[in-house]
Amino acid sequence: MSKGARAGLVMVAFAAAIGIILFGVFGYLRSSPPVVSAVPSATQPNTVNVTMQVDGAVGVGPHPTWVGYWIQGANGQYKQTTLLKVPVNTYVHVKLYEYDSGGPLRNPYWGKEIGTAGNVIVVNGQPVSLVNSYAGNGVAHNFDVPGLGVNVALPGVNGNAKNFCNVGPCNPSEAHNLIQFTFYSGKTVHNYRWQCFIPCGLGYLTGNGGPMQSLGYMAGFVQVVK
Amino acid sequence: MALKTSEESGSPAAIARKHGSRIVAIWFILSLIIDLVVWFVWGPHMPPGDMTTTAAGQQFDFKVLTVMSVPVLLMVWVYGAYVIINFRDRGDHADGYYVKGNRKSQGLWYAATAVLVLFLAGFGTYELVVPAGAGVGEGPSPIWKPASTAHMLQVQVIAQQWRFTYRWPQFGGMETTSLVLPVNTEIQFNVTSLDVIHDFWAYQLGVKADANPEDNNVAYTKTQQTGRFVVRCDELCGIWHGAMYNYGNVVSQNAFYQWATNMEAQNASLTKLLPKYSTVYVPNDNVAGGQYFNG
Amino acid sequence: MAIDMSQSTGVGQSGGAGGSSAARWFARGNIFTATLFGAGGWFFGHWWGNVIAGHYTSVQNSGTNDVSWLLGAIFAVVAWFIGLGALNHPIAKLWGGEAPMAEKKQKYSIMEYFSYSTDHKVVGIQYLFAMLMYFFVAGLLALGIRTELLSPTYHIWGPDTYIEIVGEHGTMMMMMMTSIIMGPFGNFLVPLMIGSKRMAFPRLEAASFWFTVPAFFFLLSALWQGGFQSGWTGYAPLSIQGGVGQDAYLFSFTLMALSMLAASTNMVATIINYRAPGMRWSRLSVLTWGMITTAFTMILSVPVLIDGLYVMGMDRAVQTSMLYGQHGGSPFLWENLFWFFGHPEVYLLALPGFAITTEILPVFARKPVFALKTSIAGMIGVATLSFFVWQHHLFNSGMNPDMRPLFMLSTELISIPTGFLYLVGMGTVWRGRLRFNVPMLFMLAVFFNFLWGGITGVYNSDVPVDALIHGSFFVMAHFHFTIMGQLMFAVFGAIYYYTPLFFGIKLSEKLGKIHFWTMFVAFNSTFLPLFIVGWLGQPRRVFEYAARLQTLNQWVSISAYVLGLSLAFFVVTFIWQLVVTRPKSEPNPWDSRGLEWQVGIPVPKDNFDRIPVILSSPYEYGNPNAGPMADLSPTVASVGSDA
Amino acid sequence: MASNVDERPVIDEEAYYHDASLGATWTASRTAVAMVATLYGGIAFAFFYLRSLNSNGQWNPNHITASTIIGTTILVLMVVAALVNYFGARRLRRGMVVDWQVAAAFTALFVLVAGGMQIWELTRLPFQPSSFGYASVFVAFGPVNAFAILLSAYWAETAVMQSVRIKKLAITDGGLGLSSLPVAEKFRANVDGLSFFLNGMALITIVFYVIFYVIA
Repeated sequence: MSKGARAGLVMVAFAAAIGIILFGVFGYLRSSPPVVSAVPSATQPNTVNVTMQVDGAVGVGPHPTWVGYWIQGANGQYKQTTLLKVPVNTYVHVKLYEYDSGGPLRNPYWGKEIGTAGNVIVVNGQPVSLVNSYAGNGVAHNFDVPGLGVNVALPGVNGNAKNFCNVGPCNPSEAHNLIQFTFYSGKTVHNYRWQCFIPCGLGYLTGNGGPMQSLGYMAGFVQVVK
Repeated sequence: MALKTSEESGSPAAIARKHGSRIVAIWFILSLIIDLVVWFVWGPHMPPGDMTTTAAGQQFDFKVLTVMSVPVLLMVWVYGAYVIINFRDRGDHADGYYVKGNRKSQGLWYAATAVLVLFLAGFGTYELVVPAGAGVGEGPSPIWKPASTAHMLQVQVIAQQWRFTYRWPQFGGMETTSLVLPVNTEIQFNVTSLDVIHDFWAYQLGVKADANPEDNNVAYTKTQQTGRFVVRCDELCGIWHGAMYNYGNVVSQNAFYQWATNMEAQNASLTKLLPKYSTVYVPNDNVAGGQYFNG
Repeated sequence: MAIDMSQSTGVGQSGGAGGSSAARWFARGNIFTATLFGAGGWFFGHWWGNVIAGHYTSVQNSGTNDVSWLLGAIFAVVAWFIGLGALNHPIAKLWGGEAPMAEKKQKYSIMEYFSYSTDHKVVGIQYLFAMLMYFFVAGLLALGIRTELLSPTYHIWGPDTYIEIVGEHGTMMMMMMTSIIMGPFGNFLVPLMIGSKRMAFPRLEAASFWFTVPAFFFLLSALWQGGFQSGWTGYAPLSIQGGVGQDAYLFSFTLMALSMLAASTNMVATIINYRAPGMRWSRLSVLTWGMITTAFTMILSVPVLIDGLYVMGMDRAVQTSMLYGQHGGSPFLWENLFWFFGHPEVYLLALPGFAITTEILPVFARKPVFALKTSIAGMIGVATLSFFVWQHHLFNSGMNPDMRPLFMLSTELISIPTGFLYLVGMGTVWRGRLRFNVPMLFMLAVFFNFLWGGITGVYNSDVPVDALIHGSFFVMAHFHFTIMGQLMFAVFGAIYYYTPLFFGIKLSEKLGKIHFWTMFVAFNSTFLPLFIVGWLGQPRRVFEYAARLQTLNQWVSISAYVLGLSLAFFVVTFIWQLVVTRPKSEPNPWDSRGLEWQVGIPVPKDNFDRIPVILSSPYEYGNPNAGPMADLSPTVASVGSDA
Repeated sequence: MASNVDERPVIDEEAYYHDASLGATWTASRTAVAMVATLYGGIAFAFFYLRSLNSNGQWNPNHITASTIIGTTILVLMVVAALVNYFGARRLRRGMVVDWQVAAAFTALFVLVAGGMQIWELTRLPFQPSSFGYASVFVAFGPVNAFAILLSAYWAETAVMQSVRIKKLAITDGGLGLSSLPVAEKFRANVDGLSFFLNGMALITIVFYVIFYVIA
């Protein structure tokens, strides 16, 4: 091979290597669930409204057996994501449709509602400040944002209900709890992580693998921005 | 090829003495200056500070090791720089001075390193045993305990994916997310985990202990100053390992007592739901719908 | 040089007559047939695993099946070796036959490098490129880590992706480092250094290389299967909790372990039995000593790693419960098994680095190795003590606290034999005539870098101080200084030093110096601040850290980019000189006495025309009475007999 | 130091590398035993470690072991195989090649059956893998043991086949057992390595019999 040909070959190889690296970074590693920005309230300043739902088994996407959150975007469409963007110094009114059955917590401490307005949440119209996950329908999931001092235990749906939702996004004709609460987004711009405490990663040791450790399912961020 | 020897005159011993005395002089002066600076200027400001006895102990040990390391570091550097400057190829592509060993310098080296190492091991052992384990987790049945265990505050650290909570057996077995400690108090941390291995690292307290599932890991310390400290998870535990931290405070004994009794009353209804206080919690997976812990 | 070089030029031109019946590359096993077979094996095993375990409740709930993944991988590797033709020989032996071994050639077609070659020089070069591939891919992942750490909170990667990248970086580097000296330099140089025409077990040697290739791809594949959350240390129960990415971790690490065992068996048998006449143990080169010490250490520690990974695989796939509590297991079991391998491992990364440093240093100092026996005693001492220190990784774990003073002592004792290597290095340069060629610069940098790593190692071994720095960036900086600062600098020095022998080209001194200085400065500027970062309380493997540490972290990240650029500069200039400009080298460009340099360039196909007779040590620089190291044509009385 | 030209041996390369390869076989068989012993050692460590921890009293609460009958059969087969091979190898050194062949064939057969038994035992365990500590460790031990035993069977079988194939080469030189032909010496080195490995395996089998069936 001539010197020129060899030089050409090497340059093609370098270009290919760079291409593969860029593809790996942007085509795979940088992929993440969509971010949903909260909708500012039309009537009150410094408040935003967020509508979410939690499904027992999302039924779509690469992991149909995993549990996961959906957040309603500005156009009313639910997106399968756990990335929520809210403004700083704002009261976030959350309306959450909970479609999953419940169970006991690993640590019953997390049955306490902490950090919401009045340290209560409203479940189907009734105020609740503490959920005993060993009794009744148990706790289905948690919405726990340590950085904002928020822990919301979401009571489960009766496990014997007939019309369980299996494929997300679910609609309110199926068995659910409607849960409402308000939390304050704080004064600091930061990405606050949130997680769940119910061992809902079924099939994984201690129920904490799979969806519990994946963005877009049971792990996410509340992105507090200016 | 040319096989000229070094053109320096004199016996090898004399040459060695000439170069050696220069190297030793530079090394000694530099070591002395830097060690004094390390000990007196830098030392008192070394992390992790002296909020507790164990933190102060770690600070002291770090200082001692640094003072001992400086001469070693400088020995290699001064020697290396001297050699690079003086014993370089002078363009004649000659070979160096033919020597394959030196009984005296080798013997000195062996002796010096052995003494240094044995001293360090002895010092480390002393500093581990005397301050009751130096703030390190000692497993379920610690062998190095503080002299007096009366009035010791018991704090249980429960790690789980991915938060720490704290239980207070002396306050009705209540559980909190915040860690508040009284000043001038012996504290016993009982560290355990509900799932995977975590590590309880209270940085300014100088306490570090792995949180093992179904096992208790005890660490002691004694607070001696008030202030804020950070608790971080120090063993990889999954997606939120990096975010598994919280802050705590060492406060006056009165303030602590007030806080604790307040909390106890506030959390009374919640405490009733908790399992009985125990040093380890064994998950019970015979319960349908998930796993939870019972004492 | 007194040695007549003319002997080597004429030999090996036409090994087995041009028209030999050797099959053409596409009919012989090679990487393409192997990949084809491997893919078939994967699909078969994966299908079978789904048949076996598809109905398990845990599989149905989680949607992932460890059994089918592992079976797929096992079948893929077996089929891969069938595709390479590696199993022809073992199968032929079943009826007493023997598959023929390919003739060595002076010059191979490029396809030889993609085939199951039994020529140790080919294997050496295969290893060199494969290990550099590992190194640079894992290095890119390191830049990914540093990019996330530019900001004290989550911003570039998701936290799950971040942990995947961290684990992938660590595991890939650790796997690679075990073989980066023994693979390329050991395989290529040991027969040359001991005066042998061949290796003891060429097939084992070839197998050792071909394990590393599927290991690389399986490990990388973890990234698009959810990765493994447990880092390279794979602590249970976290590693039992993870998804199939964890299977990729344990499987590829096992492949690498098998590779190490194959390589070290061959190495031990070769060095013990194939030394040329007159090659007494006292005349053995330091690199060879390093190789045999490392090989013995591997033989006695790597099977334990295989046990550990196997136990993890069983817990994940077969539902045994050895590594988690409820059913009679314990996570401590993994910590013990892993570190019982893991600690000898980090020394068997360091030993070859020191061996190669001590090998190259005298050439450029123009002096014999100072206290050669001490150097060898140091290596053996490190290797022996390394089996007795593993619990120093577990000072905070709560297990066996009463043993801590003992492990503190054994760990600190290991700094005595490590110190020997400094004694040797410092004695060797004393009154030398130092030539500052690129390889020499790298060797001097090894001593500079390892000093940081070694001294901070004493901090880590001291239990009270370890309470402060365990699991923090301090430890991370410590082992980057010992592994990257020592081993990788030694490797790059060795690459510059041995390219004339490997490829017949001499890399540009000017470009080499640019590479060296940028790499040296950027490396120290990256990792020295990390000691402070860790000391100030930043744990390892976090994507979120205290805001007050941001400036330091940004400094480190930017230095890391410079380091990355420096390495990229190396890749570009190395490949460019290797493929395009090809600056030809003289036969012995460094005036080395070493036997490996006396055979001429390129190395003849059988290394030596005749079995050489070794006459003296390879390090007799500056001895006016020293004869050549070896008589390369022993029946001809052509060399001086004065030695 | 070989300083004088006259003292230098004229090196017979073939003989030199022949000797080296005999040495390499010796080294490799010893290394193989070391590796296998370390591999088993890790499992023994797991056994004793978990047994001494006895987490949650779950090491072996009901003192159940895997089938002692099968375990004993494996033990007997492995020990007998090593003995048969030992006496066979002794006869080989006295030139009785056929005796060795018969002995080695039986060795291979015994070992093969032992490996088969080990696999069979795994299919009829009185417990689930996750039942308790002992159960887990045994389930992990079984495949390793079967693999190592089958590897020994493979080695024995290939040695027999090799002897069948090369027997006539040495027929005029006193037979494979006595011949000084390189091919015969190589063969004998292989047999020696095999014997060492089989002895090692027999020893390991005894130790692990005690571990898994006696002290449980």
